[in-house]
Amino acid sequence: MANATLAAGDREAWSARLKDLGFWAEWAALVGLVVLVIVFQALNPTFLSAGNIASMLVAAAILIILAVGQTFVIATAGIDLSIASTMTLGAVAFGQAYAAGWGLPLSCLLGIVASALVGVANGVIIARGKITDFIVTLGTLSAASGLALILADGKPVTIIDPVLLGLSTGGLGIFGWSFVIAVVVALVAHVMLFHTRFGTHLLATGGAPESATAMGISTERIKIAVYTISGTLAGLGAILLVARIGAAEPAANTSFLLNSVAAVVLGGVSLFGGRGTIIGPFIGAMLLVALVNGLTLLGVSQFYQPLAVGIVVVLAALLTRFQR
Amino acid sequence: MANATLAAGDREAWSARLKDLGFWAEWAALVGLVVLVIVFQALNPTFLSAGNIASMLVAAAILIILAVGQTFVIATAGIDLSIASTMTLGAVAFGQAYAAGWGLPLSCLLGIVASALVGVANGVIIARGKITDFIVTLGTLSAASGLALILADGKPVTIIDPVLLGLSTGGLGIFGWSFVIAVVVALVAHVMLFHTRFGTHLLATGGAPESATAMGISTERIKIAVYTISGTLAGLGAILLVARIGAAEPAANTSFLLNSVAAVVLGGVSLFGGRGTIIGPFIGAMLLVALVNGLTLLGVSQFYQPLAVGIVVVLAALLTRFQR
Amino acid sequence: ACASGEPAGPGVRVEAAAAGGPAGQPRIAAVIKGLDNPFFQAMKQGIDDQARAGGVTVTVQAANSITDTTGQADKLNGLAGQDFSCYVVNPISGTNLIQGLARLSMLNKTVVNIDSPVDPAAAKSANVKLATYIGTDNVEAGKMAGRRMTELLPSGGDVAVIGGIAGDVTSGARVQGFQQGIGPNLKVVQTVAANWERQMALTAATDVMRANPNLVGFFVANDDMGLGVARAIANSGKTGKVKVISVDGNKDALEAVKAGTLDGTVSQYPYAIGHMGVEACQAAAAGKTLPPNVKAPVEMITKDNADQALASTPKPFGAYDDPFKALIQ
Amino acid sequence: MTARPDPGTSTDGALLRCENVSLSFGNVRALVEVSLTLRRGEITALVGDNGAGKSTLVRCVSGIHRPQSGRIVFDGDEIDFHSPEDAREAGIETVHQTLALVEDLTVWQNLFLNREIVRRLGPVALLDRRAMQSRSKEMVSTLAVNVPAVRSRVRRLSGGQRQAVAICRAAGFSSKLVIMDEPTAALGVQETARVEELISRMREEGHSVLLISHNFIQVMRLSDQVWVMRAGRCVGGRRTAETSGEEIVALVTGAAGQ
Amino acid sequence: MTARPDPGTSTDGALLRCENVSLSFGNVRALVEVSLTLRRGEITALVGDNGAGKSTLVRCVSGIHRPQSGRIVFDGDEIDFHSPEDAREAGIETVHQTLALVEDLTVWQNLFLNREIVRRLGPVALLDRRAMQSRSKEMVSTLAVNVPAVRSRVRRLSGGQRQAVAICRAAGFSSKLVIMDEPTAALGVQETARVEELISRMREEGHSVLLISHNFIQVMRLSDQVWVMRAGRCVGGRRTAETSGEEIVALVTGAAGQ
Ligand SMILES: Nc1ncnc2c1ncn2[C@@H]1O[C@H](COP(=O)(O)OP(=O)(O)OP(=O)(O)O)[C@@H](O)[C@H]1O
Ligand SMILES: Nc1ncnc2c1ncn2[C@@H]1O[C@H](COP(=O)(O)OP(=O)(O)OP(=O)(O)O)[C@@H](O)[C@H]1O
Ligand SMILES: [Mg+2]
Ligand SMILES: [Mg+2]
Repeated sequence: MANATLAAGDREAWSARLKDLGFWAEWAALVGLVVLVIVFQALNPTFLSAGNIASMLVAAAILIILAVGQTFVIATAGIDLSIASTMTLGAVAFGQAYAAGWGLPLSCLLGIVASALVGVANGVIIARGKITDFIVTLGTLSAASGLALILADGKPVTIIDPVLLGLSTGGLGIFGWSFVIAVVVALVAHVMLFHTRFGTHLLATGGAPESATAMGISTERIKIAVYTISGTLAGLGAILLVARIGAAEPAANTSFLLNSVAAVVLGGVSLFGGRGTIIGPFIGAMLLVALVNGLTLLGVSQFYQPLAVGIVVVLAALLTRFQR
Repeated sequence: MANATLAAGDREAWSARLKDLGFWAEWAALVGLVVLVIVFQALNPTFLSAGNIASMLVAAAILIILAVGQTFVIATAGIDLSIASTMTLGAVAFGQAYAAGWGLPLSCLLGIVASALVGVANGVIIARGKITDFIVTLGTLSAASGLALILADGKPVTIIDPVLLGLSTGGLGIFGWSFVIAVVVALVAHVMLFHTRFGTHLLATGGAPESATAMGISTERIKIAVYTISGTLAGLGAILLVARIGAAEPAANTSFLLNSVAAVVLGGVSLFGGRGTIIGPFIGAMLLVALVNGLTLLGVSQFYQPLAVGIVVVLAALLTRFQR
Repeated sequence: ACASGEPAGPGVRVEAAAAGGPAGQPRIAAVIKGLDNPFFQAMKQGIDDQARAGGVTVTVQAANSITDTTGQADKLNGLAGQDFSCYVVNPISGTNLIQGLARLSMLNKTVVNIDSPVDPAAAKSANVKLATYIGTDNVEAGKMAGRRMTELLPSGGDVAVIGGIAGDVTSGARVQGFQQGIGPNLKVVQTVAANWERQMALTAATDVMRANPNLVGFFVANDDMGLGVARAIANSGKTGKVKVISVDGNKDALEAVKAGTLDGTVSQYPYAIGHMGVEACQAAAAGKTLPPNVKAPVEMITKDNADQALASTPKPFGAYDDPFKALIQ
Repeated sequence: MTARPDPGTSTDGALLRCENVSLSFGNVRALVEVSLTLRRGEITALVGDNGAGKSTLVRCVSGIHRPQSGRIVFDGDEIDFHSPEDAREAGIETVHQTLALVEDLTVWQNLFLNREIVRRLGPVALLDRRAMQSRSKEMVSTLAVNVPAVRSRVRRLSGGQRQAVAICRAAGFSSKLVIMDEPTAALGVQETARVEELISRMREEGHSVLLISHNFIQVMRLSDQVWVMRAGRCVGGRRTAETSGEEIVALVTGAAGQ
Repeated sequence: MTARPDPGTSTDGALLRCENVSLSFGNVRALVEVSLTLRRGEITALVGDNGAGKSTLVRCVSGIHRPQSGRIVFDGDEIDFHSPEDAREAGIETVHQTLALVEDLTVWQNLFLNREIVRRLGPVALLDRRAMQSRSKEMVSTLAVNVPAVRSRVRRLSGGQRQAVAICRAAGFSSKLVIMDEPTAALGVQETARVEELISRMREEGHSVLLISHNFIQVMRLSDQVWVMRAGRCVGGRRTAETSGEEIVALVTGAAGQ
């Protein structure tokens, strides 16, 4: 009885939700993604072929991992502008270690540690120095790419390793290993954000830092932690990047920076902090990748692609208008 | 008598101010600039030569103008990520019109109007659509560069015009014309921000949008206005850019985006809106330009420059730590 | 030495021992495009090596990136105020350095233009005097790649082009040349911009192959992206079926050509360009008249000559014409 | 301040009349067919539990929300404010419960927000900072005990000082109706006494006041008429002279009917 | 709740003792050599004008500010809290004037902020959402009249509802001292009555309470001891039983000496 009533209540709640524009807004990225998929599939049937899906998923993996890191930072009302250069530095550190014969596991570790250290530096300067996130990470953006250039002496290192090659080409059915890793990262991040004390404290820090402090939460520690997480994930991204292109390069990777933030915001996470999901940015990243993939498949001219990307981003964001 | 007391009071107030760390923090960019100038001059005496000062001022002009536009936007708690691409679009529009024989004045006008229209679009979508500034201007960043590519068919237009050449090379003593224009823009912006109703309403909109609304201020109109101003200034920047490099190119100019924001933040303007100065971002822009110029003069290797820029930016920001 | 193409500036005789420096010992400043790319690093190496060999001092500055037009202008202006007698410049666009160059010409400094040419019309109107131009023709490099592609694919088919940043001049010239160079059997079905990034090129090439299953070849505007495209081809199991030719001749690319993952690269020799740039300064300082237009060597590297190329990299393996060598002897 | 408004402009003495005003936020029915009237030159009190809908009603009258149904008649005309600007133009000043101050602006900038005094210099209108500052000093000193400097930012003021600034702002401009949403909630005894004095003085000068308060002693002391809200409905109105604190409490808690 | 604390742990009955505590913000001397004591198991009131420094003193005791000079002795030990965390560990819960709620979190998340109930799964500790939600429902229903849903975000609550949540949080965890900075300022009559009941009940259960209020009737009704602050100084203390409202008002306004 009681159960039946509950279920009926649930059903009602759902149908009310579906009528509520706010509900659609929370899922703007998903709605956008579905619309895109339908449009592209109608225009070019290879879009939803297994092969194309597989390559989209692999292409999305690095962006998803960076977007997850960025989500943690943005949920505390910060922003990590250095995320792409940190990845570059991690890749170069990894490449140099590998070239120096450290072996794969140690080199991977070094790459992740190097990136994590940049994250720690960001966090410590922001939290202890009480400087705006924007300017600190802008500084480390520059510093990390400088370090990467110095370490690599400006030259790419080609890395041919069967394990890495397997990582970038093998997988479970259409799910490449790197996508599988990204999914695992997202799952862990989701649990951290919504099912641990750390996650609650993080959202409190982002939403109302003074209230959080008054309740005894160390907002400094939280800040340091989120930047460390972001740096570490950039390091993981670095390894996937090296695996993907088979080389460690001191290139700027600027597109990853703006795309990681775009994925987070498209995913419905407020830049003012205090709110956030992991699934949103996940789908946001997929949306951005699917968009470029679809436009390329359709043979849209290179000059028209930026215009199309811009319009789709604004349209998807229009959906979030009805949020809250 | 009364006057004397007042003067004494003033003097006391000043000496108290000088002892107050907060005072130095407000002027972090200036302190940073002075320190940089002393260091560079000590290491290389050509740094303060008339010729070098002149070329620094000219180099700073475009950045100053963009930073002023960015300041208006940031003071309303927004951000204009499209400012550099809007400039590109303005430059291309200008170039196409000039190449089509419209003559200099009309072409200039077209360039400014094209940029201003992007600003209006930003403002309208943000204000009426109630979408986050970040994502809208990210979208127009992409859309404006796409439009620029399409308009220009991906090719630069070389523009050789004696007036433009004079603009970029002539001037009043060591103050090149473009720097003079930047100073005028900054002065007008200062008066607008602090001595008009518009300026007060703008700061109120940035600081507490709900309070501003309750007091009958149309925050929508303010938002549209600041983005239009930012776009128009990007158009002015476009003309100076074309004058400087002698061509209208559909290139991305990404460094201008991050530098414009960095100048504003170094100038002590809070990214959370509601507070701001014009002189701060002005000096912030000069700081960034002097930094790169000095490093070049000292012959610091290309690889070490990003590292040095990053470190100086963070150090200068450390000073703002003591603000408020 | 100099046959084809309009020189950017007339071969002016520069007064020996221009401002500063003892006669015959120029102080050289070089402004090049960007050091995050091996191409320009090789150029810098050429400059440094020749400077060391000739016992002259040289300061090398580069733009932040290959698109940083105003930043490069600022750097040249920073150096222009100083006591150098000879400036070697590699402008990002045809006109972005005009202002600084006009100032240098006013001061009667020697200006050596390398790699990318200064726009002749702009130079004329701003009274810029260039001592000489040393460089490779990117259109020509594209043509060589096009001809090679036609050789590799005698039966023709669809090919795609992966360019640098949309609207980039160098990329545009190489692509234009490629289109002129290919025979009537080959058809360019798609052109994609990959921002000079290997990762983006990989993704783009994967997508393009999906959209055009019958694709038989890629022309890629530089080696770094070329290696990404080669990777994409390997990933989709089409090695050998889809040909890739890129431009630059970096060490990694040469090795890839040797290994067969890359089907060819048009090697431009930035090392030689930088090297000759310094020689030109030395010659000018010695009061010699410089040839107005010097063509740097370009070679099509295939599996056959990859070993040779690798052995001598970053220098060209074949003999090439260096008119300055005689002048400073 | 302004001249005493002529009470004869409309047939009855009503300055403001709400008729069946309703407003919901999603599932929350904040206002349910609320009807009440305010007479000219009187102090009208509005009481009710937390969450009863008092502030929401105020926000409808002052142009922040628009009612989903029902009509509001002010000074004889049916009003349909699209923004708080319209309400201020029509002569309604409000002290919101949230105070509606801008923390980063100074006291004087807040006092003159959207009412700035300007000097015209040809086509441009520049702020007359001096005039506004000296007027602000006068305004604040009538009300506050620990007078805050008019040039300090509101961020630096204590809770009570802020409330004083917000009240000054509403009282300082000639208007037909001043709405005060819990104006003395955070105030000390002395400040409360001064605010009450100010409210009485405003009535004497012919302004009408709508006062929201949880302090029934204050309500009984100051008001001419009391309206009671409960759970979004207006459950009754009494002339203050004809009722007692107990009756009002009974209405608020639902122990008595209309 | 907790067992009645043993009143004999320190020689006198003092639970909290401030000795010459001073604190300035720039030129503003918010606290000037404030000395006062709080006895165990009593309700102590702190009154004073707006800007007198009451909230600042509270923030010193609850670890948000550190006094620039003077010392604070709590439960027999001199304390030097570096953070609010330390104060909560030591057994001091505070209802701040600003409420210290996180608007974007739900009611139950706010109630258990930094006191979360977790289930251990090997090395990881996961939140026990159900337990927290059901406990929250109990806590809130004791206090609020229009009970807010514990799963709704605080952003949606009315001013009074928020205050109720903040009070629940402070009362809900066993502590030696509960500080309440104007807990009933925004509350309705019924809610105020419930909070006063709660405060009395806490005293009965052996908790000590520091109550800041501008409502002198409330102060006289509830407290055992009153301390008065004026312009940053503590100008006097009285046993409530031995004083009158008039004397307190005289102390607050400065009409009487210590
Ligand atoms: N913007 C909003 N969105 C959703 N619900 C709202 C909003 N504003 C108010 N409410 C709800 O409407 C109801 C009435 O709120 P209101 O603020 O009008 O109460 P009130 O009578 O002023 O209470 P208080 O005395 O506590 O200030 C409350 O249940 C509140 O939660
Ligand atoms: N962070 C701060 N920076 C500067 N001044 C402050 C700060 N906090 C408080 N003050 C000043 O210290 C003084 C005491 O403030 P406090 O908030 O303690 O007063 P209060 O007694 O709690 O007043 P109220 O009854 O209005 O809440 C006031 O003059 C206030 O302006
Ligand atoms: Mg209310
Ligand atoms: Mg207080």
